[in-house]
Amino acid sequence: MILIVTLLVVLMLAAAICAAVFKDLISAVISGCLVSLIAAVLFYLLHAPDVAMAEASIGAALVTAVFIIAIKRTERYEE
Amino acid sequence: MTFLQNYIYYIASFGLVLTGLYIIMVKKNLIKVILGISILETGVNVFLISLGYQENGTAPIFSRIGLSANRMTDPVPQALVLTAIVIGLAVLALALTLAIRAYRYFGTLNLMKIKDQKW
Amino acid sequence: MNEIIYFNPVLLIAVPLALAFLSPLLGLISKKSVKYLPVAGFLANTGIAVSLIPRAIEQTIVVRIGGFPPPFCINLVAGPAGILLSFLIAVTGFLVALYSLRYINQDGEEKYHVLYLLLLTGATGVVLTGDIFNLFVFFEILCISSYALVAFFGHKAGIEASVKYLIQGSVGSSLLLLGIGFLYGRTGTLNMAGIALFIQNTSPGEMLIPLFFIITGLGIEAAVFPLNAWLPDAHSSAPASISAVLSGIAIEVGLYAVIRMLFTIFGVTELFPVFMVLGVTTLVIGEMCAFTQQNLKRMLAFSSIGQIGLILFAVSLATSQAVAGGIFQMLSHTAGKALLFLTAGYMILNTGSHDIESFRGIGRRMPLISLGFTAGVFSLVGLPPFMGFASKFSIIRAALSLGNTWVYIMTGFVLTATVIEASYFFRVIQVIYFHNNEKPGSALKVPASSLAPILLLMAVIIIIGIFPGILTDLLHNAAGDIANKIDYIRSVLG
Amino acid sequence: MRTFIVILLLAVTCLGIYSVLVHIPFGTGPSETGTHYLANTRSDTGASNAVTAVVVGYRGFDTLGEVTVLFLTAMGVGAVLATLQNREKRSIEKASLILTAACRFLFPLTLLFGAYIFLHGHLTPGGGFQGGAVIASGFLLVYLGCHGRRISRPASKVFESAGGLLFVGIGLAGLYVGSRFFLSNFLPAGEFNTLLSAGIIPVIYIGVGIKVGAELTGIIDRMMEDT
Repeated sequence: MILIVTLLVVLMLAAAICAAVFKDLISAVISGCLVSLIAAVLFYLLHAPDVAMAEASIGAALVTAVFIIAIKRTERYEE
Repeated sequence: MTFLQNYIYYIASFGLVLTGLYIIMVKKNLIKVILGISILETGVNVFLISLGYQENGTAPIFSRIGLSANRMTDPVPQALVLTAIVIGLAVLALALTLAIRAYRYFGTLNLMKIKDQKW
Repeated sequence: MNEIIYFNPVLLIAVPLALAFLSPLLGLISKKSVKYLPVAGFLANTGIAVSLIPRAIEQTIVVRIGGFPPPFCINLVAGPAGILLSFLIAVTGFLVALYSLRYINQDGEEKYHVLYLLLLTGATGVVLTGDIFNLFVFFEILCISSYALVAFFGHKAGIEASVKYLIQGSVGSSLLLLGIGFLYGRTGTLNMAGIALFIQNTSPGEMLIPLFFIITGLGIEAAVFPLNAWLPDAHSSAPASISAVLSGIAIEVGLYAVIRMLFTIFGVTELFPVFMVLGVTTLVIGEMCAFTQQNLKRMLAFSSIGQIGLILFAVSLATSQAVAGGIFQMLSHTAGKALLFLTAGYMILNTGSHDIESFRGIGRRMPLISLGFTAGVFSLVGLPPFMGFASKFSIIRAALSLGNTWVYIMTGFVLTATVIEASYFFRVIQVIYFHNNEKPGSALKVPASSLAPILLLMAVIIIIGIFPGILTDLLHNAAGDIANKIDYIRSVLG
Repeated sequence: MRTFIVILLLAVTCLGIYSVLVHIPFGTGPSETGTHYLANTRSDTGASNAVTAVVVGYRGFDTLGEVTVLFLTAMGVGAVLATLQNREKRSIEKASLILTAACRFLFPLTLLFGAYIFLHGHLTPGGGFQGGAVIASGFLLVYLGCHGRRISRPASKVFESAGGLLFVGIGLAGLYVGSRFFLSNFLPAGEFNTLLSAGIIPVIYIGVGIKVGAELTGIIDRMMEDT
């Protein structure tokens, strides 16, 4: 169990760092979405199903959608 | 192993908090900075949830008979995080709207160039 | 616990919220009518607050929301300080709402009025709540509505200011939430009295890091020195009526939250010298920056930073007299700065420029507005017989009565800053009255609904300046409420 | 140079955080407050989901504030975008028939699922926020898949108002009925673990669900306008 959690955490932090590094904002936002998704899984493992649901539907889905709408209306690549 | 068992969630949350702060302080692209705020908030949420965790416990829902209140995780941080997630979304939506407006005026998302006024 | 049901402090929050939620429906019927909601809401709030003042002085009113016993529910603590500030918010809110009835006229004005209503509801919530997470929620209401309102005019400067404000503000909120998480993990409760009780029984050094996070988070809104980079932009590019409440209410509510944390929750008397130095630094830097400004609204914004520094200085002296002086200074700053921003709004509307030089001879063209501006300046600088004199004087007297060399030096800085303040404000007065414009411009007609609040604020400043005694009792009760940690804990937890 | 200073700052933050965390052991279970809530949820509120009992019952005031935050943001997004002139025109490729049909088919199901989540908030994981978010994602689906379909603004305003007023109304009703506290639970608790239980909690969650759904949809609608 602890190994799975460790793996997830490593993946999550890697995704967060990717979000920081990527020059393509869409890729960065998708990495951010991955962070939220793994966070939702962690919430479930921490016995917080309510929060897991909220994080999955709000943090992963709607936040990403709002980001992508904004990127569509501005520009895609970081200078 | 016990170190991991004790600290893995804390490492996760503060890893996110530090990454978020790093993005906010170093990156110059407005949308990147907002993404940093989002990651920072996720980190804080993971920390709050890990506060009330109980080993071998259950979720705080009396869904069937025989679940004992003594073996449940703390519902309070969960309630707080529910609130915090929604507030985070609200701030993000407003921030991105402002980013759209700023892009319209300045033609760039670079925070160094969004600078008309000085101290 | 005798809760009289008809005028419960919770109504101060519930009534404006209900009105705000009603607004979309009302907007469907008639868009024009939405703008009367804030006026109605704050008029009701003023009434409720006035009726609560005598009871709050007698005994702190603790409202249990949901009816559960105190550490286990969210409770509002309406002590003298909380009620006094919510009264201040309601009155200022009413006057500024009246002013904006005609001042704001552009697309989407109904949104402006609802956002404005919620901004001050958030402020009321912050001063009344007794639960630290609830404080965070109301703080967010306050911050988010100010982000939106700063950008309301939709011009370039407003958007830029709002973006900066939002980034710093939301980092601050995250830090605040982190600090709240630390406190909850450590103390196992979110009730402010419960946390205070816990901290009383532990070593204060352990609580330094949560304190740091929470003060940083709140300090961004309170514009305490290194955290105030957003303020001049935001306050100068918002609509004048919003600048008035942001300067007059929002930052002071932030400061009130900081003070509550320092005194009631953490009780860190050892750290007060640090905050004294921070306060004086904020004051001196604010006034020096204001001195160099050519833009009137930016000058007023920097002067607000200076005033916040002065209040922080007064409060960190930590004697009951000094705290009372600090609260008095809050009141007089709110009245004075609101007056200045409201009058400046019409001066700017008339000349179409923010530049101080462009106000040449406006004293002839708009005598009443200029008179209001002058009264505000005299009060802020601290000339008798205006309100600012009484408040500044009580702070200086409290500082000197301590008899501490260090405090003497700091007081010297405060007086120097006041001189700087006077010099830049009088420069404006000079331009307004004594520099004549070659070709006289046209005078703008100021609608009565905007003129009335200006005259009322002027009257308040002068009346309280002449009779500061009418506030003495209330101020001392409020100071006692803030400074006395034990009473606070006892009144909440029984 | 800047990066170096930032990393130094972060390292200091890290140390500070570490010094706090050693005092907060992981996995020790609920705090004092949490234990009290868990032990009394059943008798106090009648909700079987303790998180719901805390969110709506014990800490209902926070939820009211939070709904206000969403309302505020929807207003703010509208206000910031209201003055946006010269909107850009872009040609958008029409979605394929399969996509449109699938969205039309999924949309009512998503709404139903959202409603299910907030109706059962007091029994199973989920509640007003999650349900509202699901409903909003249903609308998002339509916006993305079916080109040109938009919500009706007046209807969304009516829902916005109705949800919020339901919440505040119940709060104020609690002040004047029953035990005379704001947001007190004045409806009967009902039979534990059935749909009609927990007094005002499901009613408030219905209000919250409608409100959150309407606000989030409104935010998305305003942001996607003319794209």
